[in-house]
Amino acid sequence: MRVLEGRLTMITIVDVRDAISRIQHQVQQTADDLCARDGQLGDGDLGITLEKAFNRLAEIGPTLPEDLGKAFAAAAAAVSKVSSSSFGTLLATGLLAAAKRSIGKTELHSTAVPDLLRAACQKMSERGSASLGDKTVLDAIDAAARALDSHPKDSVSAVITAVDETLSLFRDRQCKIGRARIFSDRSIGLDDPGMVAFRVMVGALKSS
Amino acid sequence: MRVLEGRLTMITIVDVRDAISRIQHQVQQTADDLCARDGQLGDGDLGITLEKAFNRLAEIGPTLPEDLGKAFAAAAAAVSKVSSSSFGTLLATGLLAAAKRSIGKTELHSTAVPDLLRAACQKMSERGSASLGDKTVLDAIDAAARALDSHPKDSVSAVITAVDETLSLFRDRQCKIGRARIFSDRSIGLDDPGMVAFRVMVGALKSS
Amino acid sequence: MKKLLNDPAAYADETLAGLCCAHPEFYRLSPESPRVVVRPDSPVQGRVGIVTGGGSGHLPVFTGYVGRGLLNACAIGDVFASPSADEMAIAMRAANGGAGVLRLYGNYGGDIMNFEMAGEMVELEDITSSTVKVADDVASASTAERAKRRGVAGMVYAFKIAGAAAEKGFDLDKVTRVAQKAADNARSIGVALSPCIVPKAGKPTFTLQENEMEIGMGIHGEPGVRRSELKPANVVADEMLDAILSDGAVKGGDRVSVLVNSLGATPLEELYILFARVADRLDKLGAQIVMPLVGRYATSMEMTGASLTVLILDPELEELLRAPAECAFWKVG
Amino acid sequence: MKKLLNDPAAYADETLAGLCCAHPEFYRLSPESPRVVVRPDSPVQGRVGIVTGGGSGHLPVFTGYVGRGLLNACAIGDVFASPSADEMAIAMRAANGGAGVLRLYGNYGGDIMNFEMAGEMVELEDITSSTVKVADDVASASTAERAKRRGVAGMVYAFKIAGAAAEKGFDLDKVTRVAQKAADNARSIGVALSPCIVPKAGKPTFTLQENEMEIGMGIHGEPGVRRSELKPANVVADEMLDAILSDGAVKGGDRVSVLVNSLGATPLEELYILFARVADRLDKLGAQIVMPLVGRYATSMEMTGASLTVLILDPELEELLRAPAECAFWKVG
Ligand SMILES: Nc1ncnc2c1ncn2[C@@H]1O[C@H](COP(=O)(O)OP(=O)(O)O)[C@@H](O)[C@H]1O
Ligand SMILES: Nc1ncnc2c1ncn2[C@@H]1O[C@H](COP(=O)(O)OP(=O)(O)O)[C@@H](O)[C@H]1O
Ligand SMILES: [Mg+2]
Ligand SMILES: [Mg+2]
Ligand SMILES: [Mg+2]
Ligand SMILES: [Mg+2]
Repeated sequence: MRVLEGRLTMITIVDVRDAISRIQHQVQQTADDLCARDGQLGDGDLGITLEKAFNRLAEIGPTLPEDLGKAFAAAAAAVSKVSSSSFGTLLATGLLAAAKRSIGKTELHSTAVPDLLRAACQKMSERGSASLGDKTVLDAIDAAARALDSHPKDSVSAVITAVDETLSLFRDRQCKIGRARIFSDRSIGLDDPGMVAFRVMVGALKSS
Repeated sequence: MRVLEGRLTMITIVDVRDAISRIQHQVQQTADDLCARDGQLGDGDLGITLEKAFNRLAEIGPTLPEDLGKAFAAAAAAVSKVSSSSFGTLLATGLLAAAKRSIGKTELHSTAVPDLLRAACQKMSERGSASLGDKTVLDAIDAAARALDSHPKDSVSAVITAVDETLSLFRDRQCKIGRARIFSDRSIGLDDPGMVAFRVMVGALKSS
Repeated sequence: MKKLLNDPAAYADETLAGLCCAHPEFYRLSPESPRVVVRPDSPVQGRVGIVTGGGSGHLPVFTGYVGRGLLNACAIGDVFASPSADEMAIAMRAANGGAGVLRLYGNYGGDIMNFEMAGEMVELEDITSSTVKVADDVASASTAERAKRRGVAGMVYAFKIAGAAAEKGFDLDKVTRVAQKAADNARSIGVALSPCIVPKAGKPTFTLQENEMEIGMGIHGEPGVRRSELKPANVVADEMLDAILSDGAVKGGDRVSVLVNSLGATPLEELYILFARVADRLDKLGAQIVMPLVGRYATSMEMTGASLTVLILDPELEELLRAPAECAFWKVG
Repeated sequence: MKKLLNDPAAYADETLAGLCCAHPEFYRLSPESPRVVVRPDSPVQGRVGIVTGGGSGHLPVFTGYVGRGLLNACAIGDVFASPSADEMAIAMRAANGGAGVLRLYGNYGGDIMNFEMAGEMVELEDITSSTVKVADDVASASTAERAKRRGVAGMVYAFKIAGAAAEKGFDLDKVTRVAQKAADNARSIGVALSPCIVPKAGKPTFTLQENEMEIGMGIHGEPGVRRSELKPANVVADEMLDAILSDGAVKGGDRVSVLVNSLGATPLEELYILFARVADRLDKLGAQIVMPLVGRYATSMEMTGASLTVLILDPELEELLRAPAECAFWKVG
């Protein structure tokens, strides 16, 4: 992907649309796996949630306005319409946080991405009453932001490595939040499905 | 038993009390078997019904009045109080029919017994909307009445033989009435539990 | 299928005690029997009394429908067993306000024998009574043999209509007539998916395979008309409605009430799925649904399944159906 | 445990369509979403609106309690799943009569996130709102961590009391305050005997052995506090009541309401057996039971089991509890 690979550049709505369609494509391949992972700890709908969210985003992609703030807000509204499961609502929450920081801008410098991720992560943490360290998607997002800080040039690969490390780091810990909390013992040894979902999303951004 | 064996005689309340206590005794031995038989075709309560009825009758036995009509009526009321299953209600119905024919009498000639049985059988048939031939206790009572007509002197033995023959006669037929009707196919090869109950009652009257 | 109870032998008594303790405004135990439940204001002098009776295990049927504009008194037997004639007579006495008593109950052998016996008992005390037996289960006998049918959920309509008639001050003949008309105009059929446990027996009343259902099964597990694999709700609704309509046609312009009833475990969600289909079908026939009932009105404890009742109305029945009534389980008006 | 349905994916939609078709006097589907049910007379200008939301599969909770003196609107998710923020926002708009909207719902992560998001959405449209989360399940967290508890059957009391407060014309602050008081004063605990099937999953939510029960199990099968052999009803009632009383003592002279609730399959008969014991125990404590509720008020489809809720009253709560209210499943006054 042009934006996040090997060079610092400006992000526009074209890049957002491209990212959406890449992720939508990848999510279709992995939905079953995500459902199965979620099924071991929760209600097994995570793959469906992502599919619904990105199918809808792909639908509205061409209509997204150039103003990135408005585009992220429209994306947030679209996601919150088709999904009510935690991951979908958190995704919408994160998009809304990013929207607030981007309003009026048609371009974003790629070095601004870590800040957007942190803003999203912050708002998602408030919404879901989860903290970093609770073994949720938040830990993966935070790791991604930190990787981008230190590797602004080789960004996608750095993010992928960082998320993979985070998955390993948390694998043997207990889930402390969400549906998985009630099976917290069972969650030891299993990856948090939300982190895996985030890994799928960033993986989709790497040029094949 | 004095009354029904080997001679024609007068029946008084003493004989009725004696009959009650003999039957009560016998019913206690056979209640489980009767329940099991009823359980194959119905709700499995026939033994309990008989136990409750005759325990109650045995309790009030000493207080039964000399007037046989009043005594039978009191017995009917007692049975209808402790039992609501078909057999109990029919027993009460039969006793009430016998009561109507005996009112004002303190003695009954043993040759009047077949008529009492027929009157009871008639009223029971009306109450339960069953006919002779439907494979119910009615067929056993009717057979008993006929046996007494032809063997007024060796009455108990004759009745026992007649009831046993009736059981054999109906064994391979279908029950046409009551709870057993709905399992009428299953009833082929099985004795009607109500007939068996009557067999237990008359069996108890034979001197040991 | 597991049960919350103390002593299986005390199931009916403890249930009734709890019922009367929870709702003293509706239910009072007779001082003469713990198996007879009476409306606190019964008998109402000069009004026809309505009594019913039957086995435990069908709440709100039977005793739940004791209430204003409904029944005056009810005799209750053990689970799925008739009450005794003696208890029925106590209920009849408690319902007698001098204008006669209607015995209104389901068409079951044991109940009939005992209610007839009870009638003979109270006759001696100068209580006039009449009888209407509800025989609404179209699965249990052919149209030609209607009178042999079992009484199922349709009796709820008969209770409501007879109760309203008594409340209006109709005389015994008239109350009996409208109750009989309600009973005649009600047709029901059930489908069972899984059985219940009679406490004293401790084992299921019947068995069905994991993917089986039985159309027409009786509320005590009496055999139905057809066992098949479990079908989609719309097909089940159609099969039930077709059985009812082929027994008594509903025409365009008819006004009907419909009861979609759970046998116990089947949840409201599924009743509404069934209802939607039935309403759609009746709508296509041009019939108008009046005061539909969806819920647990006549159950078999924790049995899984549902029944459908269609009551064909005329102006008289509709007015009585809509008249105010109140018990712990059903309030109208 | 078998289900009468058509397409598992359509379970919630078909249920809601049937519900609104059966009871148009109480429930209307929003023109904007088949997952939002609105009272036909809502919004009432100048009155506080009450909205709730939550998963399907709990009827009458949630949407069944839309009605006069109860809720204005409800957003409904798939079985056991939160509705979307979008649907909640639609419900909030439909409830808004200009005097603000109370979001009154059970304490579940998904519902919280979506209701907060919905609140942010409608804030932009100048709709003021407040939140009360019902967290009454004493089995789900210790007294010290009350706020983490799940919301179960106690929410029925909160709906009733908040609805009565809105109906009386209280302002948003006051409605919120009494709703919070009702939520704080309600304590519940459940016992599960057998699971239910979520249609899309097609398999039971949990497994219990034939002779096992689990005290404190959640309404979606969340783990409870203790699994043991099935005990007599009185022991079960005692264990539930003890858990509640040890969290919030009931003293002589207290007035309380009590809800003995079936999780679905457990029949009324058994609820009354439990009620009799609870009533006896509270009586011995010298507490007075007011307006007891026994029935299926908050279910998990065909789950077997029961829950007990005790609501400690004060004069304000008692008056609001007794105020008239009407929906298809509950009529007061
Ligand atoms: N409160 C929360 N805060 C942060 N992340 C959460 C929270 N709840 C769930 N998640 C994340 O979402 C993932 C599950 O998403 P999803 O399947 O949509 O949840 P559910 O179906 O239980 O609502 C979890 O693996 C976790 O990463
Ligand atoms: N309607 C009837 N007419 C005559 N006899 C009947 C009738 N119904 C039942 N019986 C007799 O009673 C016996 C069953 O008695 P019981 O167990 O008391 O019946 P239930 O428990 O089904 O009411 C049957 O075997 C039959 O002999
Ligand atoms: Mg999930
Ligand atoms: Mg989910
Ligand atoms: Mg029997
Ligand atoms: Mg019986």
